[in-house]
Amino acid sequence: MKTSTMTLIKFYHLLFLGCGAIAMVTNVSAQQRPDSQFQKMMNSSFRTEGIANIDRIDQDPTQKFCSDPQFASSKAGAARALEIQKQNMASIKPPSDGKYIGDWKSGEAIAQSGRGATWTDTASTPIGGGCYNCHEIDKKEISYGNIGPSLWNYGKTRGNSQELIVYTWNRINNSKAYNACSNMPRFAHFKLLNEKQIQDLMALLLDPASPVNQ
Amino acid sequence: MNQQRRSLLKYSAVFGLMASAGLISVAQAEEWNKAAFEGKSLDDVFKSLGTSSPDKSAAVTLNAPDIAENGAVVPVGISSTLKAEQMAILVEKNPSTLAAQFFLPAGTEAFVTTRIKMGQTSNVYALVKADGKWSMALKEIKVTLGGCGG
Amino acid sequence: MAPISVVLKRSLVLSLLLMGAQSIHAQSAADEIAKYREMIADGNPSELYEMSGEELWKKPAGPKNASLEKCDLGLGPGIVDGAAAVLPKYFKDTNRVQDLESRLMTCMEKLQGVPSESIIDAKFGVGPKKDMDAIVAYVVTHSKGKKINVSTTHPKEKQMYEMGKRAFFYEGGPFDFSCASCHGSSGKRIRLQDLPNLTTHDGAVAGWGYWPAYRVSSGQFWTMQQRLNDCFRQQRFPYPIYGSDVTIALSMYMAKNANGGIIQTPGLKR
Amino acid sequence: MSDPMRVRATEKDGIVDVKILMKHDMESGQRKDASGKVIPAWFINMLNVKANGKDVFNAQFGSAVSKDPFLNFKYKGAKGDKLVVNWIDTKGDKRTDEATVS
Repeated sequence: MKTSTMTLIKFYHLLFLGCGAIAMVTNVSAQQRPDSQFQKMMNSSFRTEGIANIDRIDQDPTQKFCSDPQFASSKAGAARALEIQKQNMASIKPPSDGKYIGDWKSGEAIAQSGRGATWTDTASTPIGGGCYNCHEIDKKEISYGNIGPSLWNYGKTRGNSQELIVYTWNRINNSKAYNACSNMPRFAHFKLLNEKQIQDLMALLLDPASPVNQ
Repeated sequence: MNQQRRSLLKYSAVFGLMASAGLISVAQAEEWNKAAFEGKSLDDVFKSLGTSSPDKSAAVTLNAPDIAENGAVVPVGISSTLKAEQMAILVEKNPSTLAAQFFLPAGTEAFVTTRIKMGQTSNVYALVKADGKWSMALKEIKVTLGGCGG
Repeated sequence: MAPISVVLKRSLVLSLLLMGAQSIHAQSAADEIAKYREMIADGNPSELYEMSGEELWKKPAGPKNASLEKCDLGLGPGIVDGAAAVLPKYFKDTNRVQDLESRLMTCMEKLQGVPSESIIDAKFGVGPKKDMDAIVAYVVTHSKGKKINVSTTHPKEKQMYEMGKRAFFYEGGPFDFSCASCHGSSGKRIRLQDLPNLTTHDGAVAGWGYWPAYRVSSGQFWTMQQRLNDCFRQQRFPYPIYGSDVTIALSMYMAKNANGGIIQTPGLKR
Repeated sequence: MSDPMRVRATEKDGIVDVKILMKHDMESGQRKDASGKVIPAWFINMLNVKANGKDVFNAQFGSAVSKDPFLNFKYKGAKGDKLVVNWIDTKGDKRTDEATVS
């Protein structure tokens, strides 16, 4: 029960805030303490393979925070979440050429691909956005996941105000700027997608000519 | 291609031996229909099976899902109220159109189920030959991308 | 921040509006996928692995030219029926909690003289791992229909469960994924694949209870070790060592959560 | 050497339901290995089933039949029928297995 409440909040954190519907019952006040037994297990259980280096199990503050859902959903955790979001927000850069919208056709290909960054890939394997894994986007693609919300008609129903454009840009660059424990990877932060690729994804969502907005 | 041809030749030789040794019955030793299996279009295969264009018939049922979770394994079944002597499964958009064919002696039901590979979403045809005449049923099977795609 | 909350409020209303249409669409696709699964469930190629596994179990092999028939999988030497239902489990002789694969490696080493490293470092699906797959298929088939019944009474079992829970929520790698990213809430899918919520009893039964399984997409029988290995690959984690404690801890977490559920292994998966 | 088949045959109301699983990679000739080289086609292309020495089913497969092929068919028969299943592949490898209808 606790877990499902936690994950709901993970997904719709901001929506809940917006509706003032947040309700937290917990007495956890500090983050999980480091456990040497556990760390020993983690360190001895993994090894480097190809591009997947052993240091991938080292956590940054965001990952550490989100690995303790009980604390993350506590009152003290909520304050810490705001700090984490701030840190992530600070890492986002606007497009260097000032262009937010690229080519939706390339965007669709990036959204379809779930490849890259595994030990069976190489450093030169293009990394996909994997967007359809979690989102409905173009309705024509019936094989889509539902971990994230549907993005069908994203631009058509939300308009194309500058605020929306910047919000969408930020969200793809670093989703944790809005929701500390969002399930969405930080595409710019970990250099998973480059600026051009993010512009193309922006077009897929916002270009009036994109199939998403038909 | 050459490799394949060579192994096919080798196969024919071995098969000939098996037939003469009585391992496989003479009735079955009507050859593996190479021309039909190498057909690249519906028309090619229809021709190799000795028909121009089979009629669609309610007497033929193609039992398959609308969506295949994985193209590597697509369950396909044919059943018919006709007295079928031969059946075939065709996939329009596969590199080779004919997937399999079956010969049914008297006493064997007009029913078969197997599993095939599909490279992409395509129409799939179930053909049934009864009294020397081919009939068919068809449906589109969607092949989806599954998993995380990594 | 004000404009953003407006946007978000709007998007909430929108997603509520869209939900109706969407669920109908998703439902028909789900029905068809269910039909697909039902059609392939009859004639699970796992049976082929199980057959050769039984042979391997009974055939003398290794430097000591012995069979595995005296292997103690937890219910006593040679008892295969129901053994997979009580694993992972603490074993006195190794002073470790072991899952099926790591326990089989112990038996192969002790009874047959096969060094565990030769199995741990082997590639999946070929050579010694191929034999391991078959033996696992044989053993788990003999627990089909049994109730999952793992113990956490021994302190090492309890500790394994707790560490498994912690590992389940452990985020890392360039995608920030943990097991919980995909398997921590109910009703979720990746593409069209349903994701069991492994933190709940029902979800854990659907996950733990159906693996090992024949995997249609690769045309291979996958043990739980291989299933976990590919989860970590997709998570963009480093490589989990075969039979390592993290894999056993996660197995313990899932199995305990699934306790009481019926084992359906070997399953048949996409 | 090829692995054994799994043959199950059960009779009900005079109809025998036969299910056969074969162990075979069924390489289509379309796949590439890790180094990008095409893996040559290699698949079971003929299958024969006899009941008490008489043909009850013949199949010809192309390259599109799935790995570890499955077949299900039905014929008029009885409990105790002796089934003999034979397959041969495009390299000439073959396999024979037997089953009794239950």
